[in-house]
Amino acid sequence: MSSGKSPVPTASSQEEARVPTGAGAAARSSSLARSVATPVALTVLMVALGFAVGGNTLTTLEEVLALVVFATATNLLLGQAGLVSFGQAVFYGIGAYTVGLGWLHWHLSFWLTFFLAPVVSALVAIPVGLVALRARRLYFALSTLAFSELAYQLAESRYDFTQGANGVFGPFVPSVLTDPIKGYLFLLAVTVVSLLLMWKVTRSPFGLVTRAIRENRGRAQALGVNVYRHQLIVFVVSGFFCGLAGAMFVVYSQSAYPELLDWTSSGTPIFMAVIGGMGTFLGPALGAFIYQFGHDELVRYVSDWQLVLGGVLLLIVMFWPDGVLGSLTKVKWSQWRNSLNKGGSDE
Amino acid sequence: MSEKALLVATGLVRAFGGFRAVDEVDLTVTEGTIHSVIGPNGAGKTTLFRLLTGILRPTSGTLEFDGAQIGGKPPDMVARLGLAQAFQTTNIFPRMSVLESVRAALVSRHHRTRDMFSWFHTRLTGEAMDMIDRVGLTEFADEESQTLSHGDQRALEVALALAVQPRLLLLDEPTAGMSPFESQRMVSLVRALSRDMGLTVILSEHDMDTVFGISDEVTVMHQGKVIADGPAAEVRANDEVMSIYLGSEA
Amino acid sequence: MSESSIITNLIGILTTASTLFMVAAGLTLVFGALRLINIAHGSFYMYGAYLATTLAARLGGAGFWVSLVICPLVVAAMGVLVEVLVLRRLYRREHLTQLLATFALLLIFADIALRLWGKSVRSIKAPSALNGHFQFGGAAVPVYDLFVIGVAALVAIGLWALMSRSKLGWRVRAVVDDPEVLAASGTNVPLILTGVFALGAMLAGLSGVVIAPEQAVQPGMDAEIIVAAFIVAVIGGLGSIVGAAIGSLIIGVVETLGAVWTPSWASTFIYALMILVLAIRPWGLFGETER
Amino acid sequence: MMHKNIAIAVAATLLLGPLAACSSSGSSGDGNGSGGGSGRGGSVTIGESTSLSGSIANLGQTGLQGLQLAAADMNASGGLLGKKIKVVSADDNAQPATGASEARSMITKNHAVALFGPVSSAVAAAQEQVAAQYKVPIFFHTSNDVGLMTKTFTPYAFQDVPNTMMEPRAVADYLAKKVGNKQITIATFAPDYSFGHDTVDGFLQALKTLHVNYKLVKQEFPPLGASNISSYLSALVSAHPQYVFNAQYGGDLVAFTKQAAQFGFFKDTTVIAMYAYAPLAALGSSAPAGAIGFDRAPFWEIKTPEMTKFVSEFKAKYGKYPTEWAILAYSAAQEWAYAVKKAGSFDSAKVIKELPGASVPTIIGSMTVRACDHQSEVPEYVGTISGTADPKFGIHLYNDGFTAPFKDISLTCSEVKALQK
Repeated sequence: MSSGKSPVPTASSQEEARVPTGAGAAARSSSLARSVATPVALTVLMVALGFAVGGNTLTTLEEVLALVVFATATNLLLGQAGLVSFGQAVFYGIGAYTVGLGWLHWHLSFWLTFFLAPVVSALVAIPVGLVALRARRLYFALSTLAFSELAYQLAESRYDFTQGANGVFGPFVPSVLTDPIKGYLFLLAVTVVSLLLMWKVTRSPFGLVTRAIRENRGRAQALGVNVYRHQLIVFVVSGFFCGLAGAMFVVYSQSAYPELLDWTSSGTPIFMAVIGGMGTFLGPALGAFIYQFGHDELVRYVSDWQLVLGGVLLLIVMFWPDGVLGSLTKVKWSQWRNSLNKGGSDE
Repeated sequence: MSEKALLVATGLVRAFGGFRAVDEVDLTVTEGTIHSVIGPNGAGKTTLFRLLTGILRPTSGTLEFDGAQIGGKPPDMVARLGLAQAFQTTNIFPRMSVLESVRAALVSRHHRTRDMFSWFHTRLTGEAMDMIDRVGLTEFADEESQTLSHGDQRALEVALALAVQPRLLLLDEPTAGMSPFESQRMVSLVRALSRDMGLTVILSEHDMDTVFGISDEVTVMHQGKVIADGPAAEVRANDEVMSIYLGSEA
Repeated sequence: MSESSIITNLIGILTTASTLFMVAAGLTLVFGALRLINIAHGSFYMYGAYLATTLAARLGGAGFWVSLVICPLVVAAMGVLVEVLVLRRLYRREHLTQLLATFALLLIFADIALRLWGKSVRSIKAPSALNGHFQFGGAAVPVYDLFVIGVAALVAIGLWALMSRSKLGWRVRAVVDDPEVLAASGTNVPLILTGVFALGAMLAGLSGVVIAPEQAVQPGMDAEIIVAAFIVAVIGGLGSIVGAAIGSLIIGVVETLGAVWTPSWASTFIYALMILVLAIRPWGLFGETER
Repeated sequence: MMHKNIAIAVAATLLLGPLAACSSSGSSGDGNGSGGGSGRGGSVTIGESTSLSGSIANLGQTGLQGLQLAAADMNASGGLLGKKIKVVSADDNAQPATGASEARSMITKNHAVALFGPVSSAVAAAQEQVAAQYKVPIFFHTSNDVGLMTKTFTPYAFQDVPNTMMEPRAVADYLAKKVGNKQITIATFAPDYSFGHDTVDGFLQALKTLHVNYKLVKQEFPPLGASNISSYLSALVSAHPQYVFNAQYGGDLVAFTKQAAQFGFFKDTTVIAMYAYAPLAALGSSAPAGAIGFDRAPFWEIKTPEMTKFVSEFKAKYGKYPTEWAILAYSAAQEWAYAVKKAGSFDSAKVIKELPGASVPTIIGSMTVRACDHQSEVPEYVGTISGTADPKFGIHLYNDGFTAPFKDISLTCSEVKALQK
């Protein structure tokens, strides 16, 4: 969960400091301790937070954790691969439905379906990616949007299988997890493991090449990279974690329903990434917190919530494109460079 | 110098609608040589290069690289066979550092692009810095590529091409838009690459001094066709070429 | 199928296609010149319809005809504001930024509409000249459907003439292909962009007015139409007016025949169709490959 | 150092978000709304999270108005057990997760002692679980899925609206009386989601039960909220049915009616649909005379003095006549208030004990709460739309209105028990 992009004023990792999506800081022994410290500190903080807040906030935090994984997984495409997908809700919804329908039709155990969910989503991501990735940019975005709407319509109209718009509700979450604090700690553990895995994926040879494709698709291809296959793998990995996020959502909601698959649901993690900063690893996670708590308060106290949400979103995309975490790191970086320059002139 | 033909094009045609940008081109590039393709704008050099690297598919004709058919194969496969290109228009990874860019190219060469769970790329620093040293960008290794000067970006292009360990390197107008000083540096770089690494180089170029200064062989294209072909000295001595084309250019 | 049901379904196909075309044409026109997808296009459509209900309530019988002229102009003015205040700053940004910005505008316009017109269903009456139906081949043919089809045909012809037969059309295409040449020829490029965007908005507003007598004017119609318009524009190929026309006809045929033969699957067909088209031609039927 | 800065920023946000959310709830976080009202400055809170945006906003909005008017009326007559009633509301955006989270925070933060239902059945199902979890009663006055009181029944849930079984059954009764033994051709037209399919299935099932001699010639399921139904409509028109059972409502039904009228469809075909106050008002003089309408609570058919008073009050306050959603929300509030008075307390456990079997006086008449499923024994209203506008209300109302009594149209308690598992 360390953000490898964060500028660190040490000679050994200058490279990471200078490049927004630099890689490999943690590999160097000098920064190893720090890269362990950040996730540990954040995890401890989140555990403490779980015990500090009351019942209702704890439940909201459960939903936020699912969204943290959802937004981070979506940002694998958005921030890392430069692919705008309006179809990630397909995998989020399928994750949730795997748990719900597994219980409804086949009485599968929750634990089985919980870990099956990401696998099912990843399997679905293969054909979806094969088709959608043939298209580029806007067409890719709109093609994934069509998949989202198709999945939504199917879930709503195939009501014999899915129970239609009413969704799947039932006592399929084990009672140990319906206890707020235990459920929260379980989801926190899943979140930490998922984020570490995704972080590793972004800081790997694979992640490096993914960014190279984002930066210049044709050049990457000329270097011998099979771009289509590479993007398909990113798409499937993202689908896997979106599916896991969907299964996590079930622990919170104890239900699965068609709106989870809708393209507007696909938009939610994109908002979160934009708010938090899609050029950073932890930005989308931070965005999930801000968006969900902000949204919750907004709809409760403001009747014109769409107006406020739209206004805030508009201001962010127009004037604050780096998002919260993105701007934060940028500001600090320039300050540091200034101080470095001064230091240099003294010598 | 061996006499083995590394790249052989026979009757290569690329048509756009009715227009034949490359028209029945035959080209043989001998291993270890520096081979220039020259011609005025619109002669079909860039299209020819795009055919060689697989970005375009030939309309007809065959293309053989080291005995393997490569006509119509996608660019990534062509690259994997050992044919790399540095592009005419600056074609780099703008928001990645020089070191990172070269590492990414090395990851591709080592067939580790699908490796998600190792730190392999960080172990490539030494190898990457060798490439960067070779093209003279050592002091900029940590700079974001888009902040480099034009000449340095072209040098980075070459470093990227070198990183995939090619046997044949295509350089499309490597000195275009460069200051005389930068051009001079590029020329020595190309020469050094050929000499030290035994690399075969195909380059297209406008500047005649550059061409005849470093080339072993020269092919002259005009309106999609090859009008002259042979050792540099011979082509230079060819009155027809000099008068109808080179003369007008100079 | 009997003769009368063939006629009835043919009218169904053409009416569906006409409604979709009028909205999708504006969307695709804007994309052609500005290279951006305007999600708030659905808001312009909704405002056209809402404004018509307001005017009709004030003016009674003639209200519809007045609305047909006035409302698209008001909506076009909205379009100018949006282009000048928001979009103009975003042309150089990524597609995602533009999508999110116009989505934000959709949300904002939706709430303003709730404020202005409330949440209940509104409707206006078709003018008496367009009311009713006549018998043809044993089938009842609604006059209003013919009116909708006629307006769409006029829009199609007008756009075609504008884009391929006028200097303006050349300029609009040059905005994308060769902006330097255009600027050098003394054309005011920002003005062209504003004009095209306003024209797109006007078309959306016009479709809103045209559908208002046959449909319920209510919250949510903005988001509903935009997804349908996307599908049409993408199938046809973004930026292509011909593509939008063909795309909307295809949707009309698929939806109508789906409704006749397999009603329980009809609503999923159009999405499956869009995916199929993009799988075969990733840039749509008449679109250009993206560079 | 940089890492630290970011970690601190992240940490601060992580902490501030939830803690800020927490602190707004004050010191008490007992999570059990039942005690919330008793000791606090003379007021209690009730909550309604419902759809206030999108195409079903009108249903949510007028329902909420009914509830707010009920609270205002109670407050005007001295409140409930001496306490003023405060209504909190929120837009669920028809999203179950949003609706559930709003319900939860209404209970834990606003200390709502009772919840009133949303529009969407899926949101209702989600809120039903939340209400049971926090042991707070919830009254459904708009969503009418029969599953809420059977499959997912909880003792804290009450349904004050004819459910998805009752409505089509009532219409089938009316139709059976009208057509006798004649053979008829029927088509169905319903929004493509569970409610539409369930209602159509329920209607056809009821026709079979009543031995109506019918032939099904067409079934269409256009998408919910579709602005363009020409395709589906032309498929329907070309099937030439004598009767069409239409399960659309609100704006969708208005659009259907206007487009079908252009075909002259209403001349030869009798359309049966939820022609309640809102669509009739929107249609105005375009209302289809001779079509059969059904309505959960048409104010003009309910001739009690309480209703008359309510209607004029509602008109005075909101400038419009009340929809069935408003009327049933008002009566649901009356049901809750009755139980509170009987129990002499806002305590959930006591309140929910008072209701099963009780007969509650409401604006729609005396309403008995059935013990086995907490379904209020409400009737469904059916009628043929008049050819002339009512002089008083200015819209086309029902001729030969028919009130289908609860016992004729509902599931029996033993059927319910079987479904409740």
